[in-house]
Amino acid sequence: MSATATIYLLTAAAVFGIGVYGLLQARQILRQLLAINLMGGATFLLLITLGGGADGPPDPVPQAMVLTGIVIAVSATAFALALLVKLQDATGSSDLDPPDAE
Amino acid sequence: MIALAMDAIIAIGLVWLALRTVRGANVFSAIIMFIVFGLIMSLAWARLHAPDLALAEAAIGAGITGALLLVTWRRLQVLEGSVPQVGAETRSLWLTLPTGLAAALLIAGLGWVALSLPAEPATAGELAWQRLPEMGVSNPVTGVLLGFRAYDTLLEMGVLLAAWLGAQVVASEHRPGALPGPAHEEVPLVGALLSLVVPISLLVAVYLLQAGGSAPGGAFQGGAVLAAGGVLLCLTGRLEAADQASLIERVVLILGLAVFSGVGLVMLPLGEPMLAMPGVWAIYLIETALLLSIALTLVLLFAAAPGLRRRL
Amino acid sequence: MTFGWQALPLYVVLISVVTAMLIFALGEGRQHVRTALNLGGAILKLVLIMLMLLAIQSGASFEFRMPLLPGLDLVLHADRLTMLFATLSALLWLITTVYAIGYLEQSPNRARFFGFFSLCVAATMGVASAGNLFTFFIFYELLTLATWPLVVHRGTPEAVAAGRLYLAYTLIGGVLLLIGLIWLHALAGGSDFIVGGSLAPLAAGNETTLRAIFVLFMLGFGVKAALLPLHSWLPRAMVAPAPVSALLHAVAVVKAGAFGLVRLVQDVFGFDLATSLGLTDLLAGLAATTVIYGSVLALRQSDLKRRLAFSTVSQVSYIALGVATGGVLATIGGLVHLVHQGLTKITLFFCAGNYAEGLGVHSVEELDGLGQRMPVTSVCFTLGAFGMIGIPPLAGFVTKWYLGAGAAASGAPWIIAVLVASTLLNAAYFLPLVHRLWFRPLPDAMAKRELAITGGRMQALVGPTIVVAAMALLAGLFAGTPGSPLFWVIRMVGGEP
Amino acid sequence: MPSEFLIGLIFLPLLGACLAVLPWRWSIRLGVFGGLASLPALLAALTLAVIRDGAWYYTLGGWTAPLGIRLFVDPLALLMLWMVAIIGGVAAAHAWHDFRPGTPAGARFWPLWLLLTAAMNALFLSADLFNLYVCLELVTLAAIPLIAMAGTATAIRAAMRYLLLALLASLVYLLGVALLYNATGTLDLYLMTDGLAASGGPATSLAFALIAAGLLLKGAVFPLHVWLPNAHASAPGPVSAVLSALVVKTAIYLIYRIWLWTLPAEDPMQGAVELFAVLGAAALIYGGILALLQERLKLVIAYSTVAQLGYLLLVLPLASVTAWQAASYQLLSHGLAKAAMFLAAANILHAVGSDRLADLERLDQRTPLSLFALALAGVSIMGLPPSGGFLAKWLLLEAAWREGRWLLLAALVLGSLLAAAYVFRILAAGLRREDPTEAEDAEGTSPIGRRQAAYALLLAVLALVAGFGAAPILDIVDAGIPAGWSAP
Repeated sequence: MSATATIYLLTAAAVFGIGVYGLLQARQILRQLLAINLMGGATFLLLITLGGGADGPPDPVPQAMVLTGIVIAVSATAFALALLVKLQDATGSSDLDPPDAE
Repeated sequence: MIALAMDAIIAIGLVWLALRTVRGANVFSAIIMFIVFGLIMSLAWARLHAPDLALAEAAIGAGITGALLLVTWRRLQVLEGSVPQVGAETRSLWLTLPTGLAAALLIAGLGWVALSLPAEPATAGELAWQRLPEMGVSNPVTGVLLGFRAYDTLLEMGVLLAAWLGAQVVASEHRPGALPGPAHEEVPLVGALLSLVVPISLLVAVYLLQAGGSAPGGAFQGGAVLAAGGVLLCLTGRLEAADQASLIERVVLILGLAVFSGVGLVMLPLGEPMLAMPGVWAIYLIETALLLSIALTLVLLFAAAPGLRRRL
Repeated sequence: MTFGWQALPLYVVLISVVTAMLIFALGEGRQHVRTALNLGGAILKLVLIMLMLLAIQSGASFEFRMPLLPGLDLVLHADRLTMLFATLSALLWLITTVYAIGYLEQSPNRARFFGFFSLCVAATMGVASAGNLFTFFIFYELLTLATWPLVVHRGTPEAVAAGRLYLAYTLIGGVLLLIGLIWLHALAGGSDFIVGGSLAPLAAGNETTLRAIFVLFMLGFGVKAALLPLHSWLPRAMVAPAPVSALLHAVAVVKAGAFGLVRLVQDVFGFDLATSLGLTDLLAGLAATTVIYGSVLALRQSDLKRRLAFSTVSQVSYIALGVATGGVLATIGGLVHLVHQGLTKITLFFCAGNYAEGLGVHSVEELDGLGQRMPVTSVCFTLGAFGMIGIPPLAGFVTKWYLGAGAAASGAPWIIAVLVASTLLNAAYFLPLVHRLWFRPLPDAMAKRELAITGGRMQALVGPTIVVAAMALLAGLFAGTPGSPLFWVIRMVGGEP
Repeated sequence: MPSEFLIGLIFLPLLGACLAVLPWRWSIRLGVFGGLASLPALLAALTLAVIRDGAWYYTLGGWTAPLGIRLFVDPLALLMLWMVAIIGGVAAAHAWHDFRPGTPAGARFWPLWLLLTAAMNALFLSADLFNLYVCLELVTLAAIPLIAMAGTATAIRAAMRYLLLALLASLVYLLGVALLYNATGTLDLYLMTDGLAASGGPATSLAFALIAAGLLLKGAVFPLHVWLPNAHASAPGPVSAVLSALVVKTAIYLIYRIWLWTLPAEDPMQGAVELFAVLGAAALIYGGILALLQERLKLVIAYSTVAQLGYLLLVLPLASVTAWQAASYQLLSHGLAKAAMFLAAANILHAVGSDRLADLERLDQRTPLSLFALALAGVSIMGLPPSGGFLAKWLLLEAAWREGRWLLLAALVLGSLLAAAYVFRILAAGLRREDPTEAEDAEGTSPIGRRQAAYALLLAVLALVAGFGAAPILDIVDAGIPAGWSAP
């Protein structure tokens, strides 16, 4: 296990943890989306770090997976943001737990 | 040693930026921190011998996602009217902090165990290197994306299409603050700058596309760069939202999926399996179609519009 | 799986299902087509059953078998017990249909009513011809489902509440049956009904298990058979229209429960095994308690239909009592009561329906002097009441005679005591009614009240009443003649007429 | 040529979606018919091939696994594909009326519907863990906009909640995939088993735990079901039908796949099936009680889904032929019945203008066919005979009895009594009439209403017929029993 791998592994773990914390902590959906994206980034980082990116010839399979994952993440985020605008427009609130539950 | 120091700086930067993102004083600064996080992340990818990812992260993860986040923030502000959301409403720390810590420890522990395993090269990765020559491209990531695991990429285009379709479903009739007005036109330099930047983005996109075969790059990075050009045109009011997607736009939106599936299906009557590539030309053909679809989809998602037209 | 003439029991079931589907499809309008369908289906079914009867006389056998699950078949067959119950219900279905057509002339939702009515009869036929417990269970539950819409037919809050109670009892009963069935299946596999029981070879070492299974089944069937303490849904279900009450009490639901108890004792466990496990004593005790308890409660009812309902609670348990007493004579008594009680009780319910429809009479007090206003109905009612009490030579007497003789033969004199007590109670709650009908003066208000039913509708209500009353009368009068229910049952049980 | 049929199942709806994006009415029609109506024929051919040759793999692009991606078709996959074809097809026919091609709503609806169909077919056929991630995301991102099409604030809010949790679930799943790839060097579901047997350890066990967590969240398994009721209840009728009958089943299907095929028999994570069973039993009770407490018809049906999913998890520790048959039959009959209920509820909502139970009196006159469909489907949901649901419940009870799992048995019994309670509560609400002498309404059902009701009725009747057609279906399903379950 190389030092580089260790560093990035710890980074991935820390960022994922921060993402979880942020997701639970935030009330605004936009912040929750940011947190989910952070967690996604951490997951990708873990995938590449484990895929031997840190030492020796990199494994192209995880790299391709992460590339696919990035595009999926931006797609999902884009849709989520559009939905968020609609939510604000339709309910006047960008909060999932409005006090006036129907 | 210097390299290691760099890694350490990147790592600390990432963690700090992530923290700033979730603890940012307001949403806007959180978004900015997230964008910077994406940029630093692309440095990390470069350090991890993943230049394709570095490009993709910079263009898509930081660039396009950042633009989407900012424009959405703007739209929300328009909708909220003059009462901005004050500060970060947050929940109690008692549960969230330990959960986050536990998650971090879990990942660290898991990764630690995984890394401690005897370093055996992954079977699939080994095979990818071995059989790359059969693909006719030398960039192994492109080989995987358009060859060995082309099916993933194809379905991923479906995801992108679904995102646009979904955005259409939830688009509000009156498109609150869809795009800024043409106010920027008054700034004299904008026009000149645009006439420089947009062709460059096209050029870079085409370069990335053709380079993808042998060097870092490919349809996704190229598409994102091209989309960035489109986003600029939207922002400066050169393009405006149309009520309907034109036929050409619709064709371009499905081009990636249709061409990819079409090429895959073409080989079936010849006795080849589905998604067998008839040659390197087919890879470039597909990549071109993907690039166009990706670029247009991302621009339309940014504009939150069914279609675009030139502002007259 | 053959669909030839051996599958006749299947077609007998399907006739009613198809009738139901056609009626549903037809919708609310087109009354004449519906009537034609109803009567056509009922007559066709009766004809098929007659054919089966004849064929069975000449030694033919009928069976339809279809695998539903690995090791579990849907079996429809026709043994003598099947034919007894099937003939009774087919005949009474026809008559009740005529009655119901008259009864519901002007009320809404007739399509739904007759659809579920047919479905209910289909389920009853399925229960009658089921060749194993699994099949029995399927139709038994179908019966629950098909009768619920009839119980809540009026849609009033009382009807919905009665429906809820009915479901609570029957569905929990169904679950008990299901558990028993699963248990038995794990123990014995999916075995068919066999005269004399199929479980005897398994008895050694499994006594406790078998006892538990028997109790589960007894409770499951007991709900529909209104055994104490599972009977309280029955009086509440009286909110349903009179033809439904008639059907529930005389033909379908209550009888299906009683029939299940007969099958359980005779064809699943076998009387000998059930007795050696002490189970028949349990059943007999429960049935006897129900007989007395139902009669006592009937005494206290001032609503006519509720009084009849508690009478049913009491009378149906005769069937279980007879079967549980065992021996040829008592068994004959129990089985023949399946028919006798059906004919007699349907007469009484038809009469109650006539009073309610004709003069708006619901309570016992209002019966005063009605013998003058509605003489035919009142004669029929009187016959039915006498039959229930067991006045010789009416049908009820025949039943009680055989039950009593059987009890004496089996050395269970306490059962005779129960019979005597029950007869006295029967008399105590029926004779006052008869007295009111014929010997009390007609109040002025009632004398002035117009008869709400006239003309063709009158015939449609009174006609069937006369027919069932006559059948009840004849079943008793000619009990010793070949072709009578008694004669039939005697041949079935294997005794000498 | 069965492999072409396999390809067609994924690519015909996918290309249909492309066609449906184009602006012409004919292109949408062609896309829908080509993408949906062709599926039963393809499946019939495929089924014959599977009966003849057994399960088989298809290597995409000629790149053999572990390098490439394989498709795998076996009886379980066939069952799910048939459900997509039949239930999805009937729901699409029902949706045709509200989302006509040529209308703005139709133009938005059909591409997403076809993408969803393609995604589910791809998911049921995929043999690759990462490809499954892509499929899951495609299912999610195609399904959620369809919920949002309802346009109400509740629907938008439910869609948002669903989306956030689905994204989280996918990430957790992906995390597990990353660890498994690292440990085994392959992503193939079936090649992975050997690698796991050799190099499995606490890390891979935890990887499976992460995958399970993601799937349980996506599958709305109690207590992770919070997103489901509002999402399923507020979507347009045909969408609700497909969400409850098919989309949540994708996650359950993957749990089956991974636990019964990929995970080695001796792996300690096999113990998780006990946890699944506990969750299933809890879902059965909790969902049943909550369904009983709802005041709106569609919410009752949605909570019923939460409950009925419990059956599918409860079966996992029973590991026998009977349990396998029970699981398969429950998948099938719940799908048919639940879709029928949602379609019928949509008709009722349309006719009455409300789906509050308090507003549903005299439904037997206002929407007789839909009420009838609701009742028939309800029979299957309650597990009463004669219906597919009854056979499934019987098999479940039998399997639980054989294994001596008394607590599971008690949960099953309690769950089905609760189901009976909430189904009859709906029906009683529909039969209620305040004034029994009230004259009949002249208000007949329009031809369109009758046709919409017929679709609901068709599925309900199929659920009922399933109560008699088990033998041939179970024959096919038996051939696909997972290895560990076939031992007597």
